Amino acid sequence: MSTRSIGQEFVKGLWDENPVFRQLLGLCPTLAVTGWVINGLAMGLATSFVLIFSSLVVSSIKKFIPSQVRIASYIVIIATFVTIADRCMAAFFPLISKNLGPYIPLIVVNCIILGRQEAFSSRNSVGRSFIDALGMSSGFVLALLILSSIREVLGVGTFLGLQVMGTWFKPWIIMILPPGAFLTLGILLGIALHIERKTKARK
Amino acid sequence: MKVKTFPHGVHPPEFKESTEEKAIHSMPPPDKVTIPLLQHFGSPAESLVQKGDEVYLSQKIGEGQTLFSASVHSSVSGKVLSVDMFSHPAGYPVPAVTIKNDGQDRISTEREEAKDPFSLSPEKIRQKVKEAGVVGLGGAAFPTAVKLSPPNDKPIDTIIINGCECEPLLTSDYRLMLEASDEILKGAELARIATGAERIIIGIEDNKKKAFEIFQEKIRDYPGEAVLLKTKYPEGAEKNLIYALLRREVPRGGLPFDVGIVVQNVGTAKAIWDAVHDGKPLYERVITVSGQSIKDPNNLLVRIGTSFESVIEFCGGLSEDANILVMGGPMMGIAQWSLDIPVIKGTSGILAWPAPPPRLEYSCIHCGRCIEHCPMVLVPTRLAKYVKYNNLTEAENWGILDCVECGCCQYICPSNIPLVHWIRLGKDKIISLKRKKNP
Amino acid sequence: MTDKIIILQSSPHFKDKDSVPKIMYAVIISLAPAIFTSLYFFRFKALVLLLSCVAACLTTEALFLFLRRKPLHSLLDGSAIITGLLLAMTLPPSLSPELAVIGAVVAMAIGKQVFGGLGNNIFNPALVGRAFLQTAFPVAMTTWIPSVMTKVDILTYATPLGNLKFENAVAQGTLTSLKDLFFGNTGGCLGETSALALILGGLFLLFRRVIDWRIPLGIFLSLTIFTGIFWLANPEKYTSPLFHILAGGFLIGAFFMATDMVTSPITPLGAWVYALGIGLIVGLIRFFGGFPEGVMYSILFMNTFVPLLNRYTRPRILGGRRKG
Amino acid sequence: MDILWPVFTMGALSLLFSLGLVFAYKKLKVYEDPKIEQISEFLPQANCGACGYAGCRAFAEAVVKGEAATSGCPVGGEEVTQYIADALGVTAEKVIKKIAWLHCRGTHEAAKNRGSYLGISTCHASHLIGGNKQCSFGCLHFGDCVRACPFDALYMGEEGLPVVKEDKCTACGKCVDACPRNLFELHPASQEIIVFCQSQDRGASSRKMCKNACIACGICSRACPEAIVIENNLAKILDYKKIEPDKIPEIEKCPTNSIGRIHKDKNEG
Amino acid sequence: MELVAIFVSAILINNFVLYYFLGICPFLGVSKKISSALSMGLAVTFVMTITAVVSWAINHWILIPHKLDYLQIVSFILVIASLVQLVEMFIRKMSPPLYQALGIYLPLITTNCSIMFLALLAALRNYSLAEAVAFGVGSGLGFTLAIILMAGIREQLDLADVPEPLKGAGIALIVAGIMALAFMGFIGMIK
Repeated sequence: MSTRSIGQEFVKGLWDENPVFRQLLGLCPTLAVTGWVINGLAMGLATSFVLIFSSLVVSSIKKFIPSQVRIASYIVIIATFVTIADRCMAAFFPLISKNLGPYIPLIVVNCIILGRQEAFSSRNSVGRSFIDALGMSSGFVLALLILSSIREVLGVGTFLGLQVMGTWFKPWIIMILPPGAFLTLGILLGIALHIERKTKARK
Repeated sequence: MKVKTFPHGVHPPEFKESTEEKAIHSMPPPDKVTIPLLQHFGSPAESLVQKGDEVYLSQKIGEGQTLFSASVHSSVSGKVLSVDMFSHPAGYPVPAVTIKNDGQDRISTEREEAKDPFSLSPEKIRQKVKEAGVVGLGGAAFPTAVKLSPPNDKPIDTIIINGCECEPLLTSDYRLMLEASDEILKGAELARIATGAERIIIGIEDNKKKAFEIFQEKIRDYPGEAVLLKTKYPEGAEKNLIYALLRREVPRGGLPFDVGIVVQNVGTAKAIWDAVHDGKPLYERVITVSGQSIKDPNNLLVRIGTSFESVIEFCGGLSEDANILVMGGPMMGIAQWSLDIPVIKGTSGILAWPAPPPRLEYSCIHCGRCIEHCPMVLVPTRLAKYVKYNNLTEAENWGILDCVECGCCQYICPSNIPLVHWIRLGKDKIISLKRKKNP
Repeated sequence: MTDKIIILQSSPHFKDKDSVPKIMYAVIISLAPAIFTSLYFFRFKALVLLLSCVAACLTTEALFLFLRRKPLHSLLDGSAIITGLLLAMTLPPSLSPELAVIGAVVAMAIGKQVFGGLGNNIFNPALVGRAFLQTAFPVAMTTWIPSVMTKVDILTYATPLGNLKFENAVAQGTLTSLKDLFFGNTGGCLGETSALALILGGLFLLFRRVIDWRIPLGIFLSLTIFTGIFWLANPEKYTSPLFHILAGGFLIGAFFMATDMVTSPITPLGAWVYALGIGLIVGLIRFFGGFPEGVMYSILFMNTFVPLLNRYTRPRILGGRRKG
Repeated sequence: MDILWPVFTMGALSLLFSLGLVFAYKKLKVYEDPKIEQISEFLPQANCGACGYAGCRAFAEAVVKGEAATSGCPVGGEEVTQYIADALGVTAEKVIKKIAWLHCRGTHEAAKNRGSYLGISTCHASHLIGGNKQCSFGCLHFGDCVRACPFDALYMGEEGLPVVKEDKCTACGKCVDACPRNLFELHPASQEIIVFCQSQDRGASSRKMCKNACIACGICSRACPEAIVIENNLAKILDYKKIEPDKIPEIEKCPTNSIGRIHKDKNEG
Repeated sequence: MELVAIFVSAILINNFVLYYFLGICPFLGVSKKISSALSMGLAVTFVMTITAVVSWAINHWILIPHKLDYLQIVSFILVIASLVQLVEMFIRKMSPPLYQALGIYLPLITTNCSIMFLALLAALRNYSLAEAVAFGVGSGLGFTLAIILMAGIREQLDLADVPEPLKGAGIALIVAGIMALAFMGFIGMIK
């Protein structure tokens, strides 16, 4: 059982246990959809939706699931919510849904979600799981936002479609292509680790 | 004339001019000798004398206990001053016997001469060699009696006499070949009889043409031949020499026995003859004293146990600029820090020169030159890196234990990485780990 | 003796004279002919690009060395200058210097320093910079101008290979002449136009034994065989191997980029595999790929194989399998 | 009808695959003692190897099999020993808290150098070519032990010698293995007096090389003849327990400070 | 020809790791040693091939005839999860050292998005059975190629002075970025 306070339970997802920067989870969508801020945001929200709801369900029925088939059961639960999210996106935001393509169904295999069910929701109360899922989601959305902002601003000179760089700026097209994604995330991870080590050393 | 050689290797400047024309000079025995009881590859000999004992020249003062051990003999006659720990050229203290020379050179009565040594049985030859404490005089000081006793399942067909002397600066073997060619050949013949081999091959580098011509002439009386080899370092390394002469490869981790060969240095061959014919134990050897900082470079016959200080003194002393003192050759010799070190059986030379200022070390740029020049065909840069980053398992997989520390890689490395030092470190770590696992 | 400074070191006590800076400066000297021809053909534009790339490389290297508290002497080993020169020589002359500086910073930072500096990088730094620029600014990187010797008054111009690929030059008969390719009177990157200058530099490096002869030879062989087969099969559609060797960045790649010691295999067999692979992929990209030129990509691609090649082509140790 | 099809499909699929899994589970099961997992989780997870096994998990396996003693983990101390003993249902063996101490006082100032050492900056590398210090037995000052310590219990002091932080030392023995000259030894935490020298050179020559070397004068052994002897030109504590507390001042009269109380330095400053 | 195009394109051009960013977790996690990278790659290839067949069968024989394509996600993930578990049990029984080496990453094949993506993409592009298999094997080999290259590079980087904060995932991602750049040379080779 976790011994943290509710507040800590939420905050840890933002930095200490940030799924992307600290735990290296969910990197596939992080890299794939962050060429544009709007896509990153949509992906983050969709993932949050699935994470929060499946955490709620898993933590409330955890007693009824036999341990041998727990992973399979979690996946079925997650898959159900992903299907809902996928259908909703297609219905209400057809353009974004088209942009994200098969990456929305892939939320089902996002390690963050399954990881949280296995590591947290299956061992904690409904309320705690909800807060934890909320924190993790925020952390994930935050990471996606940072990455997609960098890539969109450098790659096309816009932010959420608005021109932010002057006309002198020649966009670095590489940033919205696969290599740019890898390089940016690699450097960001390095910076994150550097900050972490600095703060630790100060303690 | 076609010369034989092996692949890879380097060719450092030779600097042999200063001593190659100087005949071997006998150095008078010093006032005091310090004879370490460990002068060979293996475990130390057990002391047979005590403080205050009177000893004769060539009297046995240390008895080899195990198979890989050799007896030690007094190189002067006189009184034992102490039996104590003393600095060894390898840098650590070992038990040693210090004897005050009475100047008489009274010879021990134990010495027995053999009238007709060639008719002796192999067993007898080996026993006499062991009794005389003969070890390999090339530098590694492997007990010769062991080398002359091949296991029964490994028939020996060839004795190789190593007259390469590929180390720069050294000329002691060359002079010995010129001045004692008969003894060398007779010693080789004894070794041939002892091992049951069919022939003798003498390998000589082509910068020693004079010696080659002598041997080509004289070897006609024996079953064998003299072969000219390319002047290249390390032509005299056992495994490379065998490959160069016979194109046989000693298996990794194996010995020349495995391919039916025994290799003896020219000095060792002479020592075998002396031991069997005269019953003379190994108490003196020829060394080269040379280098820029030695005032009067020379080839000397020196008693074992003479301190470096007296040897250098005899050669006119050390000039002011000397700051590196090496026992052995410049490629594989051991740097010394003090002159208070005795000459031992493995000392082939005493060299001193002003070392150039240290050069900057760069990181490895993967130029591959160390691989191109490694005579064992290893990948020295990788080995050094594995040791540096503490991955000993991989280092072993890449063959670190096959390294002979010849120094070619470090000689050629443009980045000045102490490759040999790293590899030695790795080998030592691996061996001590192994020893710990199965003591 | 004991009162003097005594050197304690492990054997060997002799040392060959060659050193890393000497090797690096030999490479710089070998680049001189190509630098002069580029200055001759592109004048001021070439000068600005060369200077800005070298300056940016040196600054980036210095910054990293400072931040990582490493000795600054490695700044002067010449490797950063080489990266700057090589990068500049693979840029189109019309490129604006700011973009070249971005490329140089990327080359040094991401291509070299993040791996730990000289000797540790996996990819050729200059090519990383070049590939970054190519992908980031595809339009600027494929806009060519004629050399000052060409008396054509147009703003854009096709490289010989671009001409070959997109204009169907073989059928049209508008292929650049081999003579122009040889002396360098064509459009193209700064340093790749004159085959003569590059061959001179390459021969110097071979003579000085700085580069492994297997690599240029292997690349030549494999490209010649590959393009030769197609040429013999259908000379109407494909050009001769000689054209492919002289055109584009092939020579600079084969002599100066692929042979970079740090990023090429250390074993002889590995070098052969690596070189043959590069030649083959160059041919594949030139014939079937979307780009007119593929030297840069093929070298980078084969760079990724180098660690594996180093591992699996290590030479057989004297004595063969270990006993026991 | 519409709703039945999906339910049926998914049901059938699930059934099929669960049957497959159940079958595989039965056929391909690998048994493992749950105690291994339980013990392994409680171990310090430093994977230091002080127990002699390849990491904490390997130790746990060995303990469960009965190959290793319950007190085999020197790092974990009594707590872990108790836990393992409880888990296995046996009585715990007693562990004595030990601390590693350096047996050398060859500081920068006291021990002379042989020359200028050009080589790899580790003790082991230096030792291979005889060492950079004149004394062939003493500390080489490159700090192999500090790098080897997994618990940050060692640091290089200003005098050039490694210093042990007693509260952090777990007696894992890493420094003992790392020192090429075997200068570290584990002593019970209660032991107050040790010999700070390992030089077997004769007194006269060792004195020349290092001011703080034991010169085998015998003052200490005369104070406590049954506990301290001189062997190989070196004082040696045979049995610490036999040293009577009132003899300590006499032992501390050592002219080179090469035997004495461990905590003397600490108390003074 | 079509099959070859699908196959080659899946290996080199639209490489799952370097182009679609799929399977990044195992790509970073299991690429520290060449031997385990190879087994991981082969395990993924194996699972991918089977998945391609089974998901094609489910899609074409069950889901499409009954217009249940909205059940794709759930049914595919079910298939994959069970398959992976079978493979895991199999390896554990057959080769414990291999099981130790792959450690926790074997279960992660389940959540390896590349396999799910493969099933979905094959369904989306309406591949025939043969095409689906070619796509599955090609993608698996593409993943294997990428992870082995990465493992080779990382083994060499173990002997390099990489800045401390970049060690591990950071430098691996940067290498992946440059690899992606290098693989871009093949663009346009197959339309």
